[in-house]
Amino acid sequence: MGNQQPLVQAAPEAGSSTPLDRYRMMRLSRRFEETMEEQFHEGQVPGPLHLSIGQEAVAVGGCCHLRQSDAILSTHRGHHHCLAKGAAADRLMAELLGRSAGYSLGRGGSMHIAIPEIGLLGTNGIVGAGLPIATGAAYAMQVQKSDNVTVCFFGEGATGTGAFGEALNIAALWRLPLIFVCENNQYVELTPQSVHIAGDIWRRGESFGIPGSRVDGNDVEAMAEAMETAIARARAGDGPTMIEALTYRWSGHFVADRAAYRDEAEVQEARALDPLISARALIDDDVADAVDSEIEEEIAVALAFAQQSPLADFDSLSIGHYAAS
Amino acid sequence: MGNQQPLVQAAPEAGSSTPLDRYRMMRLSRRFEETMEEQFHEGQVPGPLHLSIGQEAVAVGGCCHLRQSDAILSTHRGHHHCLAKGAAADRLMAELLGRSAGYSLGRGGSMHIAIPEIGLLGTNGIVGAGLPIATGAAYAMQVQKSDNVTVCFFGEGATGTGAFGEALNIAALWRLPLIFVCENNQYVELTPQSVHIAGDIWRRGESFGIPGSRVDGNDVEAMAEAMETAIARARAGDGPTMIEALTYRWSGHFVADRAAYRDEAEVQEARALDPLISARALIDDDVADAVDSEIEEEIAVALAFAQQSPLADFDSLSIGHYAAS
Amino acid sequence: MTDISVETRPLKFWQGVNQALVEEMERDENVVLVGEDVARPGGPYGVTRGLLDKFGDLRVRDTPISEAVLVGLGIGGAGVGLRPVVEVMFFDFAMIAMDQIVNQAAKFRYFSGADMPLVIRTMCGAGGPNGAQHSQNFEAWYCGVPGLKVVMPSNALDAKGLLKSSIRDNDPVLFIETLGLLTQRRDVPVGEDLLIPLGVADIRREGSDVTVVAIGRLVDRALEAAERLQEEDGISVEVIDPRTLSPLDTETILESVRRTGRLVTAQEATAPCSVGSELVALAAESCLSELKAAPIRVASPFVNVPTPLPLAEERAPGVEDVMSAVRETMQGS
Amino acid sequence: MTDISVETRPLKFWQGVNQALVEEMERDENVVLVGEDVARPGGPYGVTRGLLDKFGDLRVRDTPISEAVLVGLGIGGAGVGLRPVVEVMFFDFAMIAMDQIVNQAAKFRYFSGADMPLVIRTMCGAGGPNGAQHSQNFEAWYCGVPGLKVVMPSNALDAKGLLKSSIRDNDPVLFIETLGLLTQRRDVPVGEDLLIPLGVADIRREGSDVTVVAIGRLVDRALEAAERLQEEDGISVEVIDPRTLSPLDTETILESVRRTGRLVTAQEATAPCSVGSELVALAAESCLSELKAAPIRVASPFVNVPTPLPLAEERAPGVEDVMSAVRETMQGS
Ligand SMILES: Cc1ncc(C[n+]2csc(CCOP(=O)(O)OP(=O)(O)O)c2C)c(N)n1
Ligand SMILES: Cc1ncc(C[n+]2csc(CCOP(=O)(O)OP(=O)(O)O)c2C)c(N)n1
Ligand SMILES: [Mg+2]
Ligand SMILES: [Mg+2]
Repeated sequence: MGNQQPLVQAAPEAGSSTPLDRYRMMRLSRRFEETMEEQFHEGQVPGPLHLSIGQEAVAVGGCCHLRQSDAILSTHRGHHHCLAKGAAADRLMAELLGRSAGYSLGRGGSMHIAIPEIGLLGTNGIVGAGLPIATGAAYAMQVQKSDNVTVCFFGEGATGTGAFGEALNIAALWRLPLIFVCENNQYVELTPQSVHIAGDIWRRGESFGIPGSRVDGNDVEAMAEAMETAIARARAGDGPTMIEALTYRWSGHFVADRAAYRDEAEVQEARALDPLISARALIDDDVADAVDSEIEEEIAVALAFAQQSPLADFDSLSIGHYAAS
Repeated sequence: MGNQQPLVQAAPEAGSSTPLDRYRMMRLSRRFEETMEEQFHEGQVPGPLHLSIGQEAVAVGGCCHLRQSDAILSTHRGHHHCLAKGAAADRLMAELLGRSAGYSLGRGGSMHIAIPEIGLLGTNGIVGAGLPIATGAAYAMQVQKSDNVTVCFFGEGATGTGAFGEALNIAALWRLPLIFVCENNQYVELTPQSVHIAGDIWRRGESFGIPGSRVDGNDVEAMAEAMETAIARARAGDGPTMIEALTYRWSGHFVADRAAYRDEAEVQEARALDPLISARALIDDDVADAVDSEIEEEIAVALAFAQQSPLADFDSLSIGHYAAS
Repeated sequence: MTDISVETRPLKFWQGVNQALVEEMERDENVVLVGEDVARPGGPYGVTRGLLDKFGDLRVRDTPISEAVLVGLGIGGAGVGLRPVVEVMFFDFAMIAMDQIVNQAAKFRYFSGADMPLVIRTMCGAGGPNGAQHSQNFEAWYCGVPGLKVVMPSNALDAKGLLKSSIRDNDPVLFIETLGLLTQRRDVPVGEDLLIPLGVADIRREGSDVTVVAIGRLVDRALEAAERLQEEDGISVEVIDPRTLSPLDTETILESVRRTGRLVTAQEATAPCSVGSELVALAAESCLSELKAAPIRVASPFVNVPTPLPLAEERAPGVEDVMSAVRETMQGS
Repeated sequence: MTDISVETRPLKFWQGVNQALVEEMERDENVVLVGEDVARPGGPYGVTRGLLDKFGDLRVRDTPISEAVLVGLGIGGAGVGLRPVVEVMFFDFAMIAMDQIVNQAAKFRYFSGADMPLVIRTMCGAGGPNGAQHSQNFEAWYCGVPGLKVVMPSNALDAKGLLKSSIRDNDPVLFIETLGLLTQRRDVPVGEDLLIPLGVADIRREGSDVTVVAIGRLVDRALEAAERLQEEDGISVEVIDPRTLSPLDTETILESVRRTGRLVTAQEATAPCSVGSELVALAAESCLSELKAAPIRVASPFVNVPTPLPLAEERAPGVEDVMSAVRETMQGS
């Protein structure tokens, strides 16, 4: 389970992240998901698969300045967050492939990853459900008088949930070390964000006294910088920050959704803003090439690891509902 | 039940309210509640009693420009809203005294009054629960292509609930004919509002594009004016408005709460701003005196009516869970 | 047992729901449909396709992800004269709106004496690879709530006829669809205003040895089990589908149990405090002396629903589980 | 039966809760308490008085009216090392946080393998004139949720001992206090680290003719009924309090039912799909042939809780109701 040692530690050292580290992590995330997409089409992924391809900069910029003891909350679309916070690619793959070496023994799949020992308090099948939990983690950090922080990632769709407003109010009231990162990928399941959201998300915290900004979520450096400020503010005890990161969901809502409800031109335009291109532009080409091949190797190893692990079986269903007594 | 004919119709004609009507209604509400308080201390009120004494201007200014076909949602502290929307004082009293002539046959008490035929969709025992229902009423008015409007009253404590943010978003998104009236009486049960609220309530709608304002909730004319603008906006199809009405809860949270957690000086200061004084100042003294005695008479009649009605009995508990088939 | 002598046509479960909505929305302009992805996308599983085009975007409306307000739209709407149908995408999400369902909708008539013609449609069960937060069966929770009706169709015909009745009903109805049944087929009469009354159980198969009371997805499985038990063991199984779980048609059910003397219940939910518990308790209280064997609850094991579909299907009770329970009651005394 | 040979002192139920909190917060600085009105006011009913002064306003914290985040404070807090106690003022309000309880807290270990040492305290029942939205008994809902423990003390001693154990437990515990019991008294040993294990039923009174399984407020009533039945009818009643409703100590309960051959259940909740249903179903499934009479569920009628206290009290089952159920089982065969 989650308390075993990760087998491949893919995350860079927290706090000392460089553009190279960031590119590396984005590339890992991209290739991880492309590989999972292939596996899905080969019938090897026994659950839903919500890809974050095109959104890597939000997760990587969002986590690159975090420590392991900082916490994050993720969503149904969270592979990139998991990896960026230090989840092992091989065990994550195993989970998505329904294998017993997965973080939830292959029973949980991609929406149910929680690895508290690296500060990942959960992806989530329930939209908005991470917000209350993030508030709790940030509260605990305050009680513990540590200077750890919590980052809550959520989609723009989640801003429609009640939990969002509740969390904003308490976070502001208690000056919690909590950073709200709204990953606005323009779509909420099968409808555009205009069906869901009135006004400006980045301003949602204003009336509570929470500073907010809108960031280019395809620019990992911009994202990292906005986070650096927010994290410093939180560590100093100055309270929460709201960041709306604008990005785009390249894929359908989940792998099997062909997203016929949107213009192909729109998609092509967004793809031209591939966050990996700008991230790669900051490092030497040959260094980047080397990283790319390392990642191919890592992915291959991780996939082999996952595939070798046995499929979750019926007996495993009864494991882990209660503490062993 | 609610579909019987009201016996004493205390509400002024909707839409044509004058300062005199408003004073009259405020006075009725005040005397209604003082009478209920007495009855409580005589052991005649078999339920909780949350008084709105000192807050009458919010309800009366909030409802005086409404039609019967407009809807309101009220709270656990809602006698003034009920009366201002046209509830019959006698049946309301009967309900509070647990009598079978009450709106819920004496079984519901003060937190469970709903009289859809006058547009009162409910007081409520659940803080914040009126907000979703108000959204629904406003949506229905839009579907029906009427120019009716919905007014949702709620305490400042309710702004901490998830329902609040959900309702703001949908109301703005759909341009619903919905007026949010936050009745800020400075206390939330047993703690001051500072324990509950970050920032400014009147600005909560801003980022959604909902105009907001803060109004002197002890000034019934100011309240009525702010409502007039908001109602006109809503009737014209221009969407929701947020009004924060500042007032003060003279009593404890409920009658038996002596509110030892607050300064007596603060209470005295607030009482000096009695909304009935300024409302009375707008009309001739002898007219006001006449109104006062009429109200005494009405209250006496209503009380006699309520007291003559038999106490709710055990058999009545099984009435009204399902439609008669 | 539904006697069908008119012309019929095979219909899928989702089509039954869709037709019921179309027919009732055509019949009464106060009927509206709100929910996440119900309009433009035509439903996350396509159940509401075509409705937006037919009825326009005021009466068929996509909402934000705001489950509490979603149900509130129905309550407030009903309060001022609509007959709203609210779709809560998955039954699990209804938890987020539970105060609105239990404390508001269900109590409105008790407080006011007024109608609350609201239907809350939702989708339950482990019929897709959706995992522990999207596959649960919480019908029992709502059966303990006075003022609420709980309807759970097991097939296309009932889906259509019960939904039409639910929409015309003046009480709030929680209408539970089952993901694993969306493509279930059953013959449905053509050109008829199909109304199946709420509160009336359906004896889907007559039998004399054992009464199987099955709900939702387990009804077809129980029917198959009954056929096989007849063939393989010569056991005559009566299969009853309560269809409405609250109020429950105890009369029909208990009459059958008295006749057969044996009871098996079958459901997808876990056992503790479930509809199966209630049925067994009713039988034990009301006709203990007529019981020839200990009743048996067939239910999912008390573990979370796993994401991989094969495992989820293994977790849900199947035909074999019903068969062995029936065989066991035939041995018991 | 709790054998007390040490020095004891009478304690009220609320004091039991209060002492448990104080002792555990003194013992472990990771224990925190959050909730509406728990700190400055010391609880809406004074249960948590004195804690703020002892432990400061970070560890004892008044929250806004935000039930979902309230439970989330506990989950997230436990996720980073605290052992939070979260107070949801009334059981009815827990509905608003139900997704957090059922879909998040209860499933955390299944997803992660990690501990989730969270206690959610709440207050149930029709013990005050609070009406239909503040008086409900929803314990059964949570008993169907794998991963969650459900504890419901019936007296001061158990309130203290079970709460202390719940706080030290590494699974999420829903700890249900009963408004009508706040001033209930029972002798509690002095100067002892009182820990009552979860999952173990308490045989409060031994008897040989009928087993009464009572929960919450009905335990004292069942005990009184037992005394009177002994005196008036010479009937020997065994009274069992499960104390933990999930996981249920079926062994102790069924052993007793087998011994007496008769079962009466007693609870404040309405009957459908309740803990009483579960108990009767378990008995019918497991020991039908040993039952000498039909089991009976004593429960509140299926109607809303009225606001006037006398009516609310009339609605809740009393000593007489338990007595007549027991007498009925003695007649049945
Ligand atoms: C409470 C709840 N309601 C509805 C859903 C169904 N659902 C799953 S993902 C999703 C859209 C979420 O959109 P967004 O927050 O923008 O995230 P994205 O998918 O774009 O990453 C919806 C409606 C859910 N999982 N939980
Ligand atoms: C969801 C919910 N949580 C908690 C309560 C308990 N409660 C009743 S009234 C109240 C305070 C409400 O404060 P506010 O909204 O300011 O209204 P006021 O009492 O001042 O009129 C609380 C916490 C409740 N009734 N419902
Ligand atoms: Mg999105
Ligand atoms: Mg207030």
